[in-house]
This record gives sequence, structure tokens and C-alpha cells, in this order.
Amino acid sequence: MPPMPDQAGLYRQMYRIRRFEETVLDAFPKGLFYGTTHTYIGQEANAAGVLAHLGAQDIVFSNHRCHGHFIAYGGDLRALFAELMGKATGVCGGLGGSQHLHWRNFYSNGVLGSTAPIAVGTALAEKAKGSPAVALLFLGDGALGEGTVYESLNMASLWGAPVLFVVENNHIAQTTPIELALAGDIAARFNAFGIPCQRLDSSDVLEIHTAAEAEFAALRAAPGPRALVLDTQRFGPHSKGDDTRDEAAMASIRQQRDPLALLAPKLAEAQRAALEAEVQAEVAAAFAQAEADPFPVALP
Amino acid sequence: MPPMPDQAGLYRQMYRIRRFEETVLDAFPKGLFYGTTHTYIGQEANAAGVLAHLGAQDIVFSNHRCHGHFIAYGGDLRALFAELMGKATGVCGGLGGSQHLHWRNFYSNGVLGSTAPIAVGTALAEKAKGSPAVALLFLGDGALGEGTVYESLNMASLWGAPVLFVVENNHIAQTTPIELALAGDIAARFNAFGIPCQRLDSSDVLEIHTAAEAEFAALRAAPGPRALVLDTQRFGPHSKGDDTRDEAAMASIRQQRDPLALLAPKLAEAQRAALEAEVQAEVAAAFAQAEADPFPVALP
Amino acid sequence: MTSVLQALNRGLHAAFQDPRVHLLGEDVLDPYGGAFKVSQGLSTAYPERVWTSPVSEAGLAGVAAGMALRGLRPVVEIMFGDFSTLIADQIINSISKFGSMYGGAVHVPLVVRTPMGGRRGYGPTHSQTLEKLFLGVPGLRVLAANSLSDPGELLRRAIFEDDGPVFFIENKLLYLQPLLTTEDLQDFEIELHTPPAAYAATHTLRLRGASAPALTLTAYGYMAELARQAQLRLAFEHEIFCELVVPAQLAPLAAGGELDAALAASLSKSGRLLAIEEGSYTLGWGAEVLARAAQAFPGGLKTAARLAAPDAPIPASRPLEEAALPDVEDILATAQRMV
Amino acid sequence: MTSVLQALNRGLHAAFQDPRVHLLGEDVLDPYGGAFKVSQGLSTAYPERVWTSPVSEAGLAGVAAGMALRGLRPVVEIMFGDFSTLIADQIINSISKFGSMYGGAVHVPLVVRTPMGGRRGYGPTHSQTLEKLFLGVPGLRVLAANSLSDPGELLRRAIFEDDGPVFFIENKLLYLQPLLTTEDLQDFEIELHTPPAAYAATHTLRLRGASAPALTLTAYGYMAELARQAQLRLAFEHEIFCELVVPAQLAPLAAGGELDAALAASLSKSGRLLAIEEGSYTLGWGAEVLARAAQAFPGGLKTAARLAAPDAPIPASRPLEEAALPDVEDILATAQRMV
Ligand SMILES: Cc1ncc(C[n+]2csc(CCOP(=O)(O)OP(=O)(O)O)c2C)c(N)n1
Ligand SMILES: Cc1ncc(C[n+]2csc(CCOP(=O)(O)OP(=O)(O)O)c2C)c(N)n1
Ligand SMILES: [Mg+2]
Ligand SMILES: [Mg+2]
Repeated sequence: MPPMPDQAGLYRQMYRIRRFEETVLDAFPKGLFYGTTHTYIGQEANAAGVLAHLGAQDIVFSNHRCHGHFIAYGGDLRALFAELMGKATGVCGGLGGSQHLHWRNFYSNGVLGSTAPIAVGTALAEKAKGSPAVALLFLGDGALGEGTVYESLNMASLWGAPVLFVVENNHIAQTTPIELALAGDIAARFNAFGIPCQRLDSSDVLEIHTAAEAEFAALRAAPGPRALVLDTQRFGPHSKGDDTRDEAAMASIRQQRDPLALLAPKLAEAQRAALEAEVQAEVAAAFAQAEADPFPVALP
Repeated sequence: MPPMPDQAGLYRQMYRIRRFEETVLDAFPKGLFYGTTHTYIGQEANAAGVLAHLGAQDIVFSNHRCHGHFIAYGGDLRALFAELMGKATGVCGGLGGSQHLHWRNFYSNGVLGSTAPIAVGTALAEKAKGSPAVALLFLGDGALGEGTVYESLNMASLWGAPVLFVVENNHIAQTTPIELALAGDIAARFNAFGIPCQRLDSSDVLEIHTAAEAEFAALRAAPGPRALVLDTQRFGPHSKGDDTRDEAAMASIRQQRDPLALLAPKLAEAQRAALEAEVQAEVAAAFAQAEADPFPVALP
Repeated sequence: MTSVLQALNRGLHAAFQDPRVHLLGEDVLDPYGGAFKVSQGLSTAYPERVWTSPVSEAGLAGVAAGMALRGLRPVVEIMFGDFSTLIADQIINSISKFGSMYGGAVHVPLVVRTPMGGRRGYGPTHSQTLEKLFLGVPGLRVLAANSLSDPGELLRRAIFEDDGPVFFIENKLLYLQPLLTTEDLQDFEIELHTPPAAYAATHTLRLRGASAPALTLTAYGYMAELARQAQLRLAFEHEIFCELVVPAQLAPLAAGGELDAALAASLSKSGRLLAIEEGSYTLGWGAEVLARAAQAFPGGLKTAARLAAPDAPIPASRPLEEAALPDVEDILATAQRMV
Repeated sequence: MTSVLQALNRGLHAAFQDPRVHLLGEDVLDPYGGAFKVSQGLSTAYPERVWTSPVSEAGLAGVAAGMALRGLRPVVEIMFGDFSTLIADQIINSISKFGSMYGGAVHVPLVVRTPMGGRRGYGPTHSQTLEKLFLGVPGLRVLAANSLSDPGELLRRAIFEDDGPVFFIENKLLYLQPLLTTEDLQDFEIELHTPPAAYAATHTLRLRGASAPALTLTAYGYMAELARQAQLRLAFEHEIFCELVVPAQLAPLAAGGELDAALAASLSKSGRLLAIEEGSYTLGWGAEVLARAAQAFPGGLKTAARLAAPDAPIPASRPLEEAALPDVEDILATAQRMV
């Protein structure tokens, strides 16, 4: 039996993401950030539940909606705030901005689908080197429109790449509901390329943690591609203020599918309050530090 | 009940393709052609059986291995010979060469997979115009490696494009056996995008004719994409002389899967002999005419 | 006041009067109407001719090509010009080739519209000016909207007057610019020149009453507006009189390497050329301009230079991005060095 | 005699001694060894490091990028250069950007090799010279093999000495050329120049004992060989003495628009420039060469011209293709007009 997941740890991770993103959305209109941003609010259970199983040697590829992945990967909050502000202390020194992060074995890029073959290549490289590392690729339902994804499934399957495709299906791509963008069935698409696929409709981080645990175990036991489709909900706008969905329906979804609210009852009230206070302080401090950080010096 | 297929007509069509291609392979080393060529020998039943159902308004997209499709579509033999020779009287005046043909509603291109969305677009255009035309796309098993194909399946399915995807699975792409290039299952790939798929392993033109008849009937009754996977065999080299397959195995395949040999017994011997003689004369005359045709005048 | 964005939107609405016009793109349905709102209102008015699509740029371009082959007049919206890389094969090996490679009988009348450009902090994959990739593609017309003449009308003409494919370049900051009125332009004398077989005019701007130009500036799109501002300041603050040549058609240029007539006319007066663009330096639009100028004026140009972004990805950070992308100050500094 | 093809193949075999080197491509297994046989023998000797792939160019490039990120040194074979359009996004928005956009800590040491060029009647989608699409991509090195120095060695150095991506251009007809020996080149005085931070040498060829050059020719790849033949005939048949400058590195060029030193040296003697390439005219390599020359020699060049294929698809028909692609006779005619 694997050990019980660390409920407080998962809650903390999710709450760190939540507070980070709330801070971003709050500060953006004040001009403290520059560029664009895509917040992860509502989907925190995916990053927290899946990345809990990651080893130090494993590799993560993320997309435009990468803050939650980056934080759950262990990335520094101040460096992430700073990157979004374009500061010299940012994750990539301000060069990348919100969508383009790299730290240790974590990479994100803003071109949908483009990361798929690259993730497969990293997995194959590690396998070729005899390393036990596996690669993990986060994709949205929208990215499933890109042809490169299918080239990647085919090659991953043919060549036995130890890669886990994690589809975060929030049923929407920017403003396009999945019904208008995706024909057929997501799991069937993976299966058609010989890739086993587990699908889970949940915002409960414990369920996601369990599902991901099985995937990682299988992946490490018999290297070869696998897929995990997580049906989820994006609570906020696509980036900033561009939400065209029905507000009443969204309110009810936020009510029912909040990963924090779902886990909260499992923690002792006092423990949770203390934990939240700690995280609030952590995030506030990170934000303040980033705000005080210098901009990079532009060469003339 | 649909009328019985015209067996003599199908035989004639297949034999015209066969003789055309044999003439090409025979004359190439003599320097009478220029460039490259991909012959259709062994696969004649596909073009003949499928295109027999085409209406004048329907649209065909073909690939590098297009001579058989072009001939079964009704294309002129002399113009095709001339195109391969680079003559002014060629299908495209010598501009396109072997892989790039256009005549009436027939288009071929040499970039694998690139025709898939274009075919879907033509089908959608005809539907939008209220025309009953349908589009047909020939793809090899190799072309299934291209991501654009899956983007096309998705869009065709979402938008109800009246298009028939015909996969000619000859189990090889240039020199790469399908096992090394295709993971999973071809029919499952179509199904995963919500596209019904019929699969047939046959070189019998009558079986193919029947299978295609059902596809066209369904397509015209309820416009929307469909797929027909035809398992087949390429008898000759990929282009010229580049065959890396086992010669003994190929000899036995040629024995068992020759579409002409399979249909021949159904025709009266005398009828068949007469028909073959006619076609031989037709092909020889077309070749002679093309040979005598002028080259295009190059502007200085 | 009409903004460039409004003008483009009006141009599309005008074009949609013709039932052959279809629009394909990501997130183009109302109320969103496309990421930059250029397509707003179309899906409400013409639901059956607006195709909101999966995130499949190559497929999208190909579907539009098929529609164009069969008599429609499709317009493709690529959400960010940075993703034009994904349609490179469709554009280069199909869409722009069909008109010639099939012997001349096939036409692909489609328009791909897309916003290029930075200055919004979107970072290295959402800020590029990539049209240079397509300026040398045989069979493709490339147009760039500007605020000197109605870009909606230019778009409408691209949709109808062209039997071949058109790559129509917009710019994120240009969207917000007002279309310049005669009043806005009252300080300028403007000459219009339309190259043979084109419908997109080149504007030559000179300041009223200015003496002979010491320098010819050339720029297109949003950079043309920055160049116009620089032109004014060069005159009023530095007494350097320039002519500004603004083409709307970037490709094709005249065959045989011939220089655009408007540019040639200005250069024969000034003898000095500065080509200004937002894209990265090497093999940008300015390279072709300078090469043609060098051919047209053997031994005759006093100086020629290009102002462009450096050959590097565009940083997200504001000060870094500002330093990378050429602006009015950069034009002033470069122009002053040249005369 | 060693052909360019053999040299490349040997270079790959030499590179494979290092276990980090992997090859990915279509139909690269023995006995075929790739459509042009450059990869022959590798899959037999190193079966676990040769990945014959599905027909998935974009995926292939991406997989190689992933391998490169994790410490391998992958080589990608794109069967025909025409299909480099399919990897444009991977090259432009991932592979060449990672080195900078992540702040400098990421390296993508991979080599994409591909044959360009026509003269074999393969028609409009299998005959193009498309490297011009990639010459202005920041962060990408573009090399072109020639027969003046060992292209296998150049390839080997590209695999190992570069921590960034390299686009390595071959040419279908160049494959069959012999590597030129000192004997082959005995009529020439050859000067080598390696640009800063590069490992690929530029060759300047002048005929022994020739008087000051009347014209500088510049060309790369297979066109360099045709230019060399033209250079000999111009001297012996027409008494026109040229210098020929042959770069192996096409990009990056020096920053700030600076002209290559070898070219500058020759032009300061000849004052006349002819850039020769097989790709289509507009915004080809020659545009950047002429633009830089115009910048470097304000008012100083007597004449500058480009010889290239017209801006049109390459026809399949032999007489049409021959007319389209520049050859020795075209160089002779153009050079004679210029002096
Ligand atoms: C190749 C490409 N096309 C378009 C876009 C613009 N874009 C950014 S996010 C997005 C929607 C993505 O939806 P999905 O993959 O479901 O992720 P989600 O935003 O829902 O997390 C789009 C279309 C892009 N970034 N890349
Ligand atoms: C995009 C692209 N990549 C590679 C090629 C080179 N090529 C031509 S035919 C071929 C194999 C095609 O196999 P398949 O689709 O099965 O058709 P078949 O030749 O078996 O009829 C390849 C790789 C190409 N034409 N286009
Ligand atoms: Mg989504
Ligand atoms: Mg095949």
C-alpha cells in the first residue's frame, strides 16, 4: 500500500497557487504586471495531485497556463511574480514572461501543441541514457486541435517513450467550448495510437492524486506513453477579463468544483487557518520582494 | 439493388493503368521521362473500384502516387505521358510533372498530408453552395504520420464535411514498413474523431467496388466524413528501382494479389484478349503521340 | 474618429455582403469576435459563414484553400502572427503554388489576416513581426495595413480583386490608431503611387513647403506611423527634411529586382535611404529594399541604412522589449547620424 | 576521389563515435540509408541510435529538440528541403528561441540536415532552395556545404562545437561533386577567412597571377561550384578577372549589418558585386548580401546585382527548369554585362 497522501501538503500547494493567482489578477489592473497572464484558479488540484509524484529527475512540459504547474513543481513564488513583472530576478530574467518559464527540468511555452514532440524527445533521451526519468506534458483540451500532438502520440507509442500526457480538459479553449472544437472522444484518440488512457472527472485532489499515482507507477514499471485526462473547470477568465461564459452557471460550478473547498473539510479547522495564514504571508512577501526587485538593464 | 458493376469496364480501367505504368517504368531508363515517378501497379483495383462511383461534380485529391487515380478519374493518357515527359501538351503543360496534376476536379500534390485539409475545404465549400458534390481524398499509410491529417479529421467531423478519406494501406511508405511507422490502429484513428470507417483487405476490384458503393451511398444520403481503408500491395519500387523488400515474398504477393489476375477469370477469354489488345494499342498510341509532342518553349 | 480596428471590421462586414465570403479562425464567434475583435459582429449577422475553429492553424489554412478552390472567398484569421509558422507549408507548398504549378488554370483567392508586432509585453512567442518569412514566396501577395488610407477598403479589395492568395498584415498597436484624416495630415503633401498590377497604393509624404529632402525614410504598417511622427520632429526640432515612402504592398515587388517607382523618385532627390521595420534585422523587408536601391543607384546613394529589431527573440520585460523594438527616438537618432 | 556525399556520410560516421549522437529521419535505415544515402551504414553500425521515423517532419524536429535539451546531440534528416516548411514552427518558435528566451540557461544543440535544389525534374514541391526562410531566424546557425572544403568535417563540427541549433544545407547535385583537391584547384590562389565566433570558413578564390579583380562573385553550396567554373571561363575566354567569395556560414552574419570581411576585402578592390544563388530572387540570401554591401560602401560600389531563380515555382519540365535555374551561362552573361 502506498502511503496516504499528505492532505495538508496538498492543501498548502493548492492554496499557494490560488493566492498567487488571486494576487496576480488583483494587481494586474494596477499596472504592476506587464503582458498577459492565464490563471490556474479552479484547476489547482491537477497540478498538486499530479506533480506530487514527480521525482527530481523527472521532466515537466507546461503550456500558457503554467503558473500552477510551476508552483506545484516547486518553483519560487518571488521569481514567478518577478518574471510576470519583467524583473531581472524573474525565473528567466524577464525574458520569457508569463508563458515562457524554465527552471531545473521545467519548461513552458506559449505555442499550443509545440511542446508535445519536445516532451517525447526528452523522455526518449532519458531512456536512451538509461536514466529512470520520465516526462510529463500538460495539455489543454484546446491544444488537442494541433496536428503535432498526434505526430507525437504516434512517435511516443512507436518508440516507447516514458511520457505521461496529462490533458486538463476544462471544456473550453479561450472562448471556444469543447463541443465546437473537439470531435469524437479524447480517450479514444490516445487509444487509437496504442496509448492507454485513464479519464477522471474530478476536482478532488485526493482522487487525482490516486489516479496519477497509478499512472506514474505504471510508467516507471513499464516505460511507454500513457495518458491521463482530467476533466476540470477554469474558474476565471481565459487571461484577464475575457470570459464569455454564463455567469450563473459559472457561479454554480465554482460552488461545486472548488478543489480547496472539497479538501478543506478533511483538515482540522485550526490547522487549515494556520496554513492559510502562512501561505498568505508567504505570497505577500514574495510579491513585495518582486515588486522591489530591479528591472533588467536594457543594453542601449 | 444497384446495378452489377461493369466487369469489363473495370478490367479495362485497371489494365489501362497497368499498361500505362509498365510503359513508364520501361521507358524511364531510356531517358524518355524526366524527374521522378511513383507507379500504381498492384493497387489498380482501388482507383478503379472507388472512382467508378464518382459523379462529374465530385472532387478528387490525390498524392504522389497519382497516375492510377488520374486515369481512373478519366484523365487523358497522352496528356499524362506528356506531363511526365515535360511536354507542352502535358496535363499541366509540363509545369507539374508526375506528382502535380490538375484536370477538371482532380488535384494531386507531392507534399504528404497537405491535401487533407484542402480536400475538407472543398467538401465544405460545395456543401455551403448547396451542391451535391462530395470530395474524395486518397492517402497512403505513410501520410497518416502527418499531423495535418488529424486536424483535418477533426474539422471534417465537426463541420460535417462530405468527404471520403480513402486510405490505401500498402503497408509501406517508401522503404518503411507500417510496423515501424504506425502505432495503434488506422480505423480506430478515424473513429476517435467520430468518423465511421470501413476496412477491407482485398485486391478484388468487385469487392472494393461494393465497399465503395456503400460509402458513396452513405455519404450522399447523410453528408459527413467517412473513411475507407483499403489494405493493398504495391508491386513495384517506391519510385524507380528503390525496392528494399524481400524479392521472394514480393513474388508470392504479386501472385496472390494481382487485381488483374483476380478479375480475369470472370471475363470471357476472347473478350479479355480483345480488350487488352485495344488498351495496348491505346497506350502505345498515347505514348507515341506524347513522345512526338513539343517541349514547352522556355522564355529566355 | 475611426480606428484601424473599426475600419478593418467594417471592411469585413462590407465584404460579407457577398455570399462567397466566409471567415475561419479561432475564437471568432460573438461576443468575443476574435482575440483582437476584428471579426466582431460577423457571426451574429452571418452565422453560417463564420467558422470558429479548433486550434489547428495549418488545417484552417488548408480548409480555406479548399474553399477558395471551389469558388468561395475565404478569409482566415490567424490569432497571432507568430503562429504563421504553422501555416508555412500550406502557404508555400500549396496555396501560393497552385496558381502556377497546375499550368495556370487554378486560382486560390483567399486572404490570411493576422496581427504582428510587440510592445505589449506578450513575450517571445506572441510579439514577433514575422512577415519577412513570406515576402519572398512566389505567388503570394503580402499587404500591410496602415493608417494613411482605409485598411478596411484594402482588405475588401484583397478579398475580391485578387484571384490569388493574400497575406494581410495587421499590427496590434496599429489597431488602436485613428485613421488619419486630411486634417491630421494637413502638414503633409501626399503623393499616391500604385505599382503596376497592384491595387494597394504607396504613399509618399513630404512636409508642405519643405526644402529638398535630405533623407528618404521608408516604412510600412505601424512603423509608418512612428516614422511619420519622427519625420515631423526631424523637421521641426532638427531641421532635417525627409520624405517618407509607405508601401501597402510588400510583395510582390517589381520583377527583375526593380525598385518601386515612388522610392526611386524620392531617392533620386535625397540620395539617402533609411528603411525602418519592427521585425528582426537580417533578411527583413529592409534587406530587399536596400538591395533594390543598391541596384537602382549604382554608385549613386550617399548612404543606406536599416533600422530594425536586433536578431534575437523579443523579451517580455518592458524595458528590454522597449530597447529591442525600434521607436521614434531610434528613428531620430539614426536619421541624424545619416545626414 | 571523394564525393561530397561520401564526405558527409563519413562525417556522420565519425560523429557517431560519440554516443550522444542520434540520427532521426524518414527512411534512414539500411540498406536504403536515406533517400540520398547520406545516412547509409549508420543503422547497421548503431541500430539503437538511428530512429527511422513516420512521415512527421514537425514531430521529428520536436523530438530531436527534446533529445538535445537532455544532453544528446541529435541530427535530423529532412528528406527534401522543401519540407522544411513543416518544421518552421519548431525551428522558429521553439528550437532557436530556447537559447535566449529562458534567460540563457537552455541549449538546443541539434543539426537539421536537408538537401535543397533542383535540376532533377522533381517539380515544384521537390526542387526548391528554401534556406532563405531560415537565414533571418535569430538564434539559428545556417551552414551550407560546398566542395572546397570537407563538408563531412563541417557537419561533424556543427554536431559537436555548437551548443545551439544548426540548419545544415546540402544540395542534390552537390552530392555528386568530388571534393576539390589541391590539384583541382591549382589555378587558384585561395584565401581562408573564418568570421568571429564561427567555425565555418569563407573561401576567397582568385586565379593565380590574375590582375586586380573587375568583379566580385559570391555564391555558396552548389552554386559556388558553378560560379567557380564561370570564374575560369570569364578569365580564359573573356579576360574578365573575378574573385569568388564562398561562405559556408550563411547565418548569423555579423551584428549591426556589418559586411563579411572577406567580401569587404574583395569589394574594396573590385567595386562590383554579383551575388548568385539558386533560390528565388526576392529576399533571397543575395538581398542581405547586397544590403550589407550597400551599407558598407556608401556611394562606393560601381554596380551590384543578383542572379537567382525567378519568383515562381520551379517547373518540372526540363527546358523550363533549366531556363529557371541560374547556370554557368547565366553567370557569364550577367558578369559580362556588369564590367
Ligand atoms: C498554436 C497556438 N494557437 C493559438 C494560440 C492562442 N491561444 C492561447 S491559449 C488558447 C486556448 C487554449 O485552450 P486549452 O488548450 O484548452 O487550454 P486552457 O486555456 O483551457 O487551459 C489559445 C487558442 C496559441 N497560444 N498557440
Ligand atoms: C511531407 C512529405 N514528407 C516526405 C515525403 C517523401 N515521400 C514521398 S512518398 C513517401 C512515402 C509515402 O508513403 P504512403 O503515404 O504510404 O504512400 P505510398 O508511397 O505507399 O503509396 C515519402 C516519405 C513527402 N512527399 N512529403
Ligand atoms: Mg481548455
Ligand atoms: Mg504506403
